[in-house]
Amino acid sequence: MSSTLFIALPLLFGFISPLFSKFGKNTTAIVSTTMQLFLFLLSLSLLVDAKPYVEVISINPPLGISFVLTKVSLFFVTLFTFLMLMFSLYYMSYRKTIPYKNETKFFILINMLLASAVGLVLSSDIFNIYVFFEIAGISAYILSAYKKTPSALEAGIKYLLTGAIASVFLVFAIALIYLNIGSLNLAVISLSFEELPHNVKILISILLLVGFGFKIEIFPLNFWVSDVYEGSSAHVNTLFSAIVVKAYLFVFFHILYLFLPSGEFSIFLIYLGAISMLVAEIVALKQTNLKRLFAYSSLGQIGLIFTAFAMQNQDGVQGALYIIFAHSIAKTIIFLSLTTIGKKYNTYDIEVLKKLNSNFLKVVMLIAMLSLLGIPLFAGFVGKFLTLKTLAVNGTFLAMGIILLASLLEAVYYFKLVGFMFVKNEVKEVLEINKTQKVIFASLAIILIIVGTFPFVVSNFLLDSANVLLDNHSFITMLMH
Amino acid sequence: MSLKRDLPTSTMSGFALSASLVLTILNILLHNIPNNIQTVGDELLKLNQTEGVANAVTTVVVYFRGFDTLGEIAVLFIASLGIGLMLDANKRCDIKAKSNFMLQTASKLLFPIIMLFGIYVMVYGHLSPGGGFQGGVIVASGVLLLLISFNEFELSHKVVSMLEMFAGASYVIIGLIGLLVLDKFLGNFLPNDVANMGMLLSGGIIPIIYIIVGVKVGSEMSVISENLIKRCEDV
Amino acid sequence: MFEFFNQSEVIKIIIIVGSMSLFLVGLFGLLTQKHIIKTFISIAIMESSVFLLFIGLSYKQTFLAPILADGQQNFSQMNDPVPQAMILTAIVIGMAVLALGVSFTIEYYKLTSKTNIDEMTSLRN
Amino acid sequence: MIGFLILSVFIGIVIIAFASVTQKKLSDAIILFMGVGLGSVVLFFIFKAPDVALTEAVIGSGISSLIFLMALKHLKEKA
Repeated sequence: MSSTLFIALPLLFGFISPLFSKFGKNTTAIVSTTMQLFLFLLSLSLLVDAKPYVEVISINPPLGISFVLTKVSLFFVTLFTFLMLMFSLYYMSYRKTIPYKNETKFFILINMLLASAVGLVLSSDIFNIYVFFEIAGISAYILSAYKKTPSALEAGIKYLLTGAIASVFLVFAIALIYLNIGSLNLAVISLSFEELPHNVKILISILLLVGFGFKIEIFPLNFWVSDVYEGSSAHVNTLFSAIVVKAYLFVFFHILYLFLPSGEFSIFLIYLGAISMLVAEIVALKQTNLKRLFAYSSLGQIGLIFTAFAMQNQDGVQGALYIIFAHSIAKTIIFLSLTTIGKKYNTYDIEVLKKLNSNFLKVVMLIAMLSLLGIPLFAGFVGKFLTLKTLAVNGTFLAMGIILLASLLEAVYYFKLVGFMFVKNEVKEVLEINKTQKVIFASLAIILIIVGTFPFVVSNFLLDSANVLLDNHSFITMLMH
Repeated sequence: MSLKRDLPTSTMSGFALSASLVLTILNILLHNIPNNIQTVGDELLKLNQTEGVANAVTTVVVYFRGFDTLGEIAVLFIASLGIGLMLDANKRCDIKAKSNFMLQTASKLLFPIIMLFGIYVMVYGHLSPGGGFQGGVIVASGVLLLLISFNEFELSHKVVSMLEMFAGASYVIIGLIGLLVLDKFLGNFLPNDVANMGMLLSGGIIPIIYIIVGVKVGSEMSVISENLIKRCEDV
Repeated sequence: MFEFFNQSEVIKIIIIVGSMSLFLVGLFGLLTQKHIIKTFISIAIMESSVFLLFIGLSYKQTFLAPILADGQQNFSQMNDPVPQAMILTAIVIGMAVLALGVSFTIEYYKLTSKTNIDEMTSLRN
Repeated sequence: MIGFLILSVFIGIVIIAFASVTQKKLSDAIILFMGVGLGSVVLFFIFKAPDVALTEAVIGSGISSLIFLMALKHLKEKA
């Protein structure tokens, strides 16, 4: 089986979508979800027998573009296809009541987002990464402006402006890389990047950091994130928080590990991550809009992931992969339940949680929040614990202190939310949740609990993945053979 | 948070900030002028001798780095979809001002020539400068001329969306055929007679793909122009 | 006097300084201009400065354009086609993003009559 | 000669670009932006990149500026 299908099929779906309208109203939705199910099963089947595999496009690497399927990229592909499938299923149950006006376009956009996220993870050519960077960006801009209300359009414009600036810097970095090294293949660049003149190396690294920094939402380039999350609809935020950012984070660190295997800027990046976590959690404290609050919470978690990745060692990367896994699933639960809540009460103000009358939703959201906080027995705990442990082993106690402080602040507002949810309310009106949604929420919550209680289910796989991600030698030999 | 509230906004400080940033970059670049090194392009030029077409840039765009072009098509497709979504098709109204007679006559005369030129650029993309992107946009600019001069002119949406669909889908399908036949996505599965290099019928799938790209770009750009022109004020 | 400018080192310096000045102008516009369309123009100028830098530095004076002209047989002594292909892709992508941004701006203006970035404050608290 | 040509075109487009971004009137700014595009076309042609020159001519300075101008029409309607 071929990894190109993950990208080719969604593209094909997008291109032939005008055909579907001829077969009735629901065809697009059904075809899209079936395709996502197929892709998820495909990634699972690849997972059973995970062998590193290079997929060649047109001509052999290192001259041409190629896709590298390793354990770690397979982890991300499986995660993305799974979450996208869950999102689609949720949307299918949601659209029965309030269908979107231009639904076909919505399905095209989410599939393009999936294709580009997978492409970012698989691609081994830096200019190809730029192209996927743009596809993901452009579909995200449209998704965030989709409602066409003033605030949605404002969010879209802000997102687009920052994205366009980011892409200028990224192209600049790629141009300098090509001019100095003469290749676009990550493996070839990796072989000679460290031998570049010191200043050029720093310039390229900074340009890459700025280019990707806007997209991976790292302090101080993340000023637009909360606006975009507030302006966009809640279910679209699921995609931003669970899929898009994670793909960018992976590709950024993939490039970083390949280019600077000695970890030259490691300590700087560790503090950058820790500080962006702290800043995000401080700002989150005073938020009164739920979407905005969870946007800042996402920023905090991304800072944590950034720190864990930046340590550039086995335990750190394993911790980062754990947090990515837990955070993606928890944020999917949170934003999808926010969609349900917002649809019912028509507001995202924090006070709405007091009116919430659905024990099922309350419990599910509680599980997600506890996992985000990193309470033992939930999936978030393992990652946070590993990260903090590794920071302590590395001797960067200041960063560890910052993260602990930030977690404390995180706990403050999460427990405020929990207090709001479980305050005794007089509301008689029960929030009905239909069966499909219940199954989705329950299965996601169960995954969080299982992984948290029995971490050995995934720990071996994640450890192998972390090793693969850090192992430049095998990546290079795979592409150069 | 406003996008620019936290940044210095007065002219002087803006200039100082950007100047210091650019001067740093300039300093580094001037001290390390990239010298002519062996690049992947040299090897691709050698490979082009046996596998490519007369225009080496076309070979690189369409074949050696074909996946980038597929992604680029996807970007254009999504952008045109987004523009269509934003400037809603239901809110169309006729432009009140009638364009003058000179413009109408001139565009009647010019339209076929522009079309011919666009198609020429598209079809000869593998032999001379030009190709699908440029040709497609030239064709779209011809359509734009008609849209400006004749208020009643409208694109047939059925035809345009069919063209778009056909072009996009056949690009991916050609890629998948390459995957089946040669085990390489977008592999050149048609015979490429290099002795004929410089003839119209040479290069295997390369000219075919570039024409497909042209059709796709032309229809996308026409739709974008139509959306931008015909969108009128809300009543 | 003109011979001085024809040395390849001097040409490279001209290209670097020229394109970086263009980059500076774009960045300056981005930081100081408030109108959304102006911001897009600034971004487009920055983009084209990067394109000029890339194509300019990969250009070799004595070599030919990478297209087989009449009577030529092989692809030697030609300029690098890869940067040209990349920039071709990047130009189209940049245009698509800007067109989308313009359409957002139009819709936003129809709803709120605002085109100034500093006035886009409905999402601030 | 070629070096001097490159220098003068660069000086020209930098001046035009500066005029474009500082211009108060939007339509003038857009027309000047087209001028930057045309200057780049000349440079790309000198740099032996005819494909890029053609692309920049039709897309970079052609369609992009047209899109800006069409936007201008809409933005003025209500002003």
